[in-house]
Amino acid sequence: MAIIVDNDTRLVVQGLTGSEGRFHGLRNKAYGTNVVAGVTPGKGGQDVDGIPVFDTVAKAVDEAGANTSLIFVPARFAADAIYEAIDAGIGTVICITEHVPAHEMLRAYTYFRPKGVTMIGPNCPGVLSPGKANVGIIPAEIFTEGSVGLVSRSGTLTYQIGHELTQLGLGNSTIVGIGGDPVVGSSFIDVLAKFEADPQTELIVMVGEIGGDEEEKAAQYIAEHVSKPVLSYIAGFSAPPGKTMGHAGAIISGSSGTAQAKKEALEARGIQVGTTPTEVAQLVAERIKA
Amino acid sequence: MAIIVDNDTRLVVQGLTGSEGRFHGLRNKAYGTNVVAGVTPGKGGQDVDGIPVFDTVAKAVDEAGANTSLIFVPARFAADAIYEAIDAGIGTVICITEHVPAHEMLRAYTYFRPKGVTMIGPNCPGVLSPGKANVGIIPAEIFTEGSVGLVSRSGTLTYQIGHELTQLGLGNSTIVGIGGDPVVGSSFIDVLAKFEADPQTELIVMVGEIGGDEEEKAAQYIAEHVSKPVLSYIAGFSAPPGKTMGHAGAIISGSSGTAQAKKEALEARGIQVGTTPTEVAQLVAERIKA
Amino acid sequence: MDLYEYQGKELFKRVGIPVSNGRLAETPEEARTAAEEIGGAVVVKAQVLTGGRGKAGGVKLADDPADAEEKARNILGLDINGHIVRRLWIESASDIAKEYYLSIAFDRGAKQPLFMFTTQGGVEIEQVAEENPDALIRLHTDPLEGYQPWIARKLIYDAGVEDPSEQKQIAAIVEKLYRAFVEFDAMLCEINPLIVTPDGEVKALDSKFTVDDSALFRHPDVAEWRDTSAADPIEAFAREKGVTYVKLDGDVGICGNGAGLSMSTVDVVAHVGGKPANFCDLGGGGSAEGVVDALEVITRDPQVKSIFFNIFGGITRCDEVARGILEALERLDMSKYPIVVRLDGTNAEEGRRILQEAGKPNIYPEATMLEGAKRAVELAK
Amino acid sequence: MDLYEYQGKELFKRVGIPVSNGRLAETPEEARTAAEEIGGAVVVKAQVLTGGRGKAGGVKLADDPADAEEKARNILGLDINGHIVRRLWIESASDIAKEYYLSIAFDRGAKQPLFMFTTQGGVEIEQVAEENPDALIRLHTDPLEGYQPWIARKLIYDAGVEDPSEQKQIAAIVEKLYRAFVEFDAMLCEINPLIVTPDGEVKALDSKFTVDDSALFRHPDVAEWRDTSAADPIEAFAREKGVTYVKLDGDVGICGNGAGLSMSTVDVVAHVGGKPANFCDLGGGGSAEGVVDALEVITRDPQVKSIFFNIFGGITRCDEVARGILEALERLDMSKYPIVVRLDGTNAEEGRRILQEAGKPNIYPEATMLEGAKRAVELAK
Repeated sequence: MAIIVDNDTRLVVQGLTGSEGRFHGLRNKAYGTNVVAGVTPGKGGQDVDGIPVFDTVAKAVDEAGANTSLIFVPARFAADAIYEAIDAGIGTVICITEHVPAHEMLRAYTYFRPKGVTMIGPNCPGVLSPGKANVGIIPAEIFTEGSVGLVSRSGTLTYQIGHELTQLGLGNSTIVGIGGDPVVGSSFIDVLAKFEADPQTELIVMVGEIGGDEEEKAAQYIAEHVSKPVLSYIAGFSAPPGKTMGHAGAIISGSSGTAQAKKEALEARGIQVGTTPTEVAQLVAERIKA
Repeated sequence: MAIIVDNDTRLVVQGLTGSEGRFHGLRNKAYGTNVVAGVTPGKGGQDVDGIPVFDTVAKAVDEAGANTSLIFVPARFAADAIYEAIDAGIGTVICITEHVPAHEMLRAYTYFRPKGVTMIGPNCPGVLSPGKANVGIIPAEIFTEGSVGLVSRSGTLTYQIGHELTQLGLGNSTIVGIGGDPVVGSSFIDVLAKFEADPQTELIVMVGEIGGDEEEKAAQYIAEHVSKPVLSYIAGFSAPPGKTMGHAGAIISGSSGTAQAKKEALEARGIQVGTTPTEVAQLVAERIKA
Repeated sequence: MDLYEYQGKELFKRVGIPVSNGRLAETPEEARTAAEEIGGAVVVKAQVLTGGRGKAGGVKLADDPADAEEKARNILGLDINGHIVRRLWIESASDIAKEYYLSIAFDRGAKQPLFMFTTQGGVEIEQVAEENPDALIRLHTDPLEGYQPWIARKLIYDAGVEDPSEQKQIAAIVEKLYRAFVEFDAMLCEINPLIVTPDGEVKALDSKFTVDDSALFRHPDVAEWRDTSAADPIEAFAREKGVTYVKLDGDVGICGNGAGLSMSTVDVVAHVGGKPANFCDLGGGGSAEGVVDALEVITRDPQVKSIFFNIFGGITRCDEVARGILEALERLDMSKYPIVVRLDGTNAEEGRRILQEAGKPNIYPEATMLEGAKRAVELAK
Repeated sequence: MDLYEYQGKELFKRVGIPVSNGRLAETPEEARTAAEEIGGAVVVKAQVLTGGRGKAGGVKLADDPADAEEKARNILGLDINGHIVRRLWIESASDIAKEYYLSIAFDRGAKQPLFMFTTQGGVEIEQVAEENPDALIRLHTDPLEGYQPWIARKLIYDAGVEDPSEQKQIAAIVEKLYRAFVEFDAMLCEINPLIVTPDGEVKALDSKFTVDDSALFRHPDVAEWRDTSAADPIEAFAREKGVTYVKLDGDVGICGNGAGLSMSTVDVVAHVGGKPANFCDLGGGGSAEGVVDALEVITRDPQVKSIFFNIFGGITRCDEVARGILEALERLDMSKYPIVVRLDGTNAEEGRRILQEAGKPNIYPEATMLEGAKRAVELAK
């Protein structure tokens, strides 16, 4: 099983002929992901190491049977790429591109949301289901197959925690980096719901950070809808109020959105919050073995 | 039962203090419709013959419990009124206003359609469920309560057919004038689905006219999804190609959209098409008695 | 409201779609002056709201101003499918390497804008659709998503345009045409042909542009472009009077209230063997004054021999219609027309009483639509 | 990017929101000239990207140009919440009858624009939200529906604005503010106070405007308004170098890759009893050059005593980071800083080998994030 990407994934990479698209597209393929097509307008008919390139996503769907898209196009073309993928019938869209204008994402989000499309990102590391498929830039070698679902707003912090889990002999069902932008396609709640429904996932780790109120909303959702154990880690306890710490999403407004407030909201719902990435991994190990 | 409007209807009239809104709003009330509120910006706090007037639809929902809206505002404010009603949580919107710009309706339609709202019109006579509620400008005295569902793109033609039915002692479950504009909130198919699900309705009469392909699509829908008998009438057999016959919807483009093409599409699916309103009524009477 | 080629091109220019330099002319002399101002070879094009003007001799190349004057003289006054040529568009002649087709239509059926594009332009698009359907790229888009660059890319790549410069120019034109479609509330924006010159320049050589009548209040300048002279004189008069009227070819004048009932009345008259002279809709209101106006319009048609009033009162009150008919009998010369009147619905009894009391010999009351139609057909014989 | 009041008002003017006539001044003399040009009484307003300037003495009324000069002299150089006043906005003084509040925020939580309006303006909106929540009208709207007139009506009627002229003016301002919000890719547009003068004129007396950094490429003129002098000098330098850097108050310099891991590193350093000197994110790339830049930025802070590199290679390659550190040791004077380095992920072994072979005495490799943090804290003592 696993979620979002798996053995049924038939991937088209939008921007496959660009340097990043090519590098990660081929890495994803080397991992075993079924990369069926690339799209670069004007380069239809070419191929990248045997992966056929088309001018439009529609052609990649019609002729290569793509059902999942990985977007590597520059920020100012990202919204267009998302619309193109969705209107071509792609059901799962994963957008790595950072610095996508927030208003464009807001309109795109409002557009695709009622259509039941799964969108991850933008400004995210992608999705990895160890042993099945890797779609994005997550270094797959850190992770092993297993039963821990991992969802995070951050890239490298996810690797850190994954690494700590691997050190303790724990594997993952799927690792989902939802991205740190003001508007992302999937929230913690969206991903939690998928993990809850996934038989492979036995325990969920949610890695949050300061800014917004997604972790607080997730806490309530977990209490009401998630039967599997959930553990959490929050980054940004030492962040000064009003400062942006890299992610546009991490602006604190007033008292709400602080790491402390998020921790309290989670703990109030019985969700344990580790103090360091190392501690989170230890907590997971204890819970799994219990 | 009946469809769209009934004893559960709690009506707010947008534009109640205007001359048309007042005239028909009070007529609807006199018929027995539960008219709970009017809305006219700047006239909140006033009343029209005891019907309280509010500044916003949201207030009419909050304070008077309105669940259905009847729109009589001028064409250039109609789209705004539709959005206001839907965003205030109104589930059924009936818009009488004619000459609403087509592009505005197109955007509004695309907006509200995924929300599951029932919208009738614009440029329509409204909806009448005899003995229960009358919302719009249909002269209720022509009709009696009964088992024939009537759906039509035209106003007075509906009265004509209703009158013919009444002459033959046949009553109606609901009479729905869907309107003749290029974009209307509900198509024949939407209304047919409601009649099919309505226990009071035993037979359906569909009154179409030249232009568009709604009748053709309805024919197919009926063949696949409607178990109740359907009879039809189409206006415009004598219309010359390329001429507008009053309704903006009635422009023939090429051979498609002619009355003859619609008749053939319906008959091919086994749906009888009466040659005159009188004949349609007679066919209904025969079918009901059979 | 359908726009002339030159009006559509004016809107194209406003959004930045390339068109040829041109001038309007209504006389051969104006055509000569226009050709002088433009310089070089020009095309003299009949401005008519119908297709097929090329085959009808409505489009001619002229080498110089004198030639333009002569060609204009030949074209002005031509009858093209019933449309008399009164205006000419004189524009710089273009060399044509390729002819493409591009349009955006308001697709009522799909309730979405419909883009159509093909490299097989220059002929009627229906012909392409029939003979070479795979060459016609059709694309519905979401009005809330709005224009996105992938739309142009899909049209261009699916149609097989391969030249990068053409691709770029066409993509820009697709975006601008969509802007024109939305900004001017268009029901149709068509460029046929969209040409590529031997130099590789892409431009709109013709335009077909229909603006939503209901949105004209937002485009007062476009609304003023309406050419009442182009319409049938009776239809023009009807528009002036605010009466919805379409001329047909028969002898039974028809007046109903509401488009559906009026259409149905025309059908029933034909069904019982008559020849309808017109479609005429009193509309929702139906005041006495509106009835007088309608009768004035209907009786302008010399073919009319009898008149059938088929009224089902809803908002329209039958007593008001009856008064209007009597008023018309006094104000207009109606004595030669037998008038069959069928009244039902709101205040029908009062209306019938009014007519009966007036005792006019040429008024024939009938109880039903069918009987009224039969009587009117009879009286037209 | 946060805009100064005068910049936000420039955008207000562009969409037609009424503001007072004003001039920018950076010296007392310029303030006098501005007051002369404006005429009459003026207000001298400190331009700082922080709240509470009124209480801090940053806003003063001046009766005449001489007075304006004096007030400017008093205000320039003031420290308001750590922001030094370097610019003044001199504008025509307004008589105030009422103070309202209006804003549109990009609500990330709801993923919708959020309109807020109250007649209790002129104070911090948080205060209204707390003390008089019913007076604060909040309205989320759908970005695809866009602006519709009912939005303004709901705000106005729910807030209890009763004067028809005020209603009309405010409705127009709400529509224009939404246009500004969308056109300029705003994360926040706030007017506080939105005043009504004794003559009944409604206008924006202040502005708070934040533009999405990711959309600045679409607004090159706005992007140029960025005032690098306002930032902390080290942060300004970091921006110049393209390094994501936030100054904190401690002595352990921190450098991670990726915002989440960097933040977590700051937390862990604090958790083990240290005081982080900064947040510094190498970002996704992490070239050797980027590492040198980051170290140059970090060492500009005189409080820094030790540095902790915490790298988990994904796209970032650890060997590249190691090379960058060695490069920095050569190019910068780094001898006084102990540098703790923890490398994991892509090419980590190679990175560790490079550092080991270099044999630099002030480089301390550590195997884990936690151990690295502890060591860095120790070394800062």
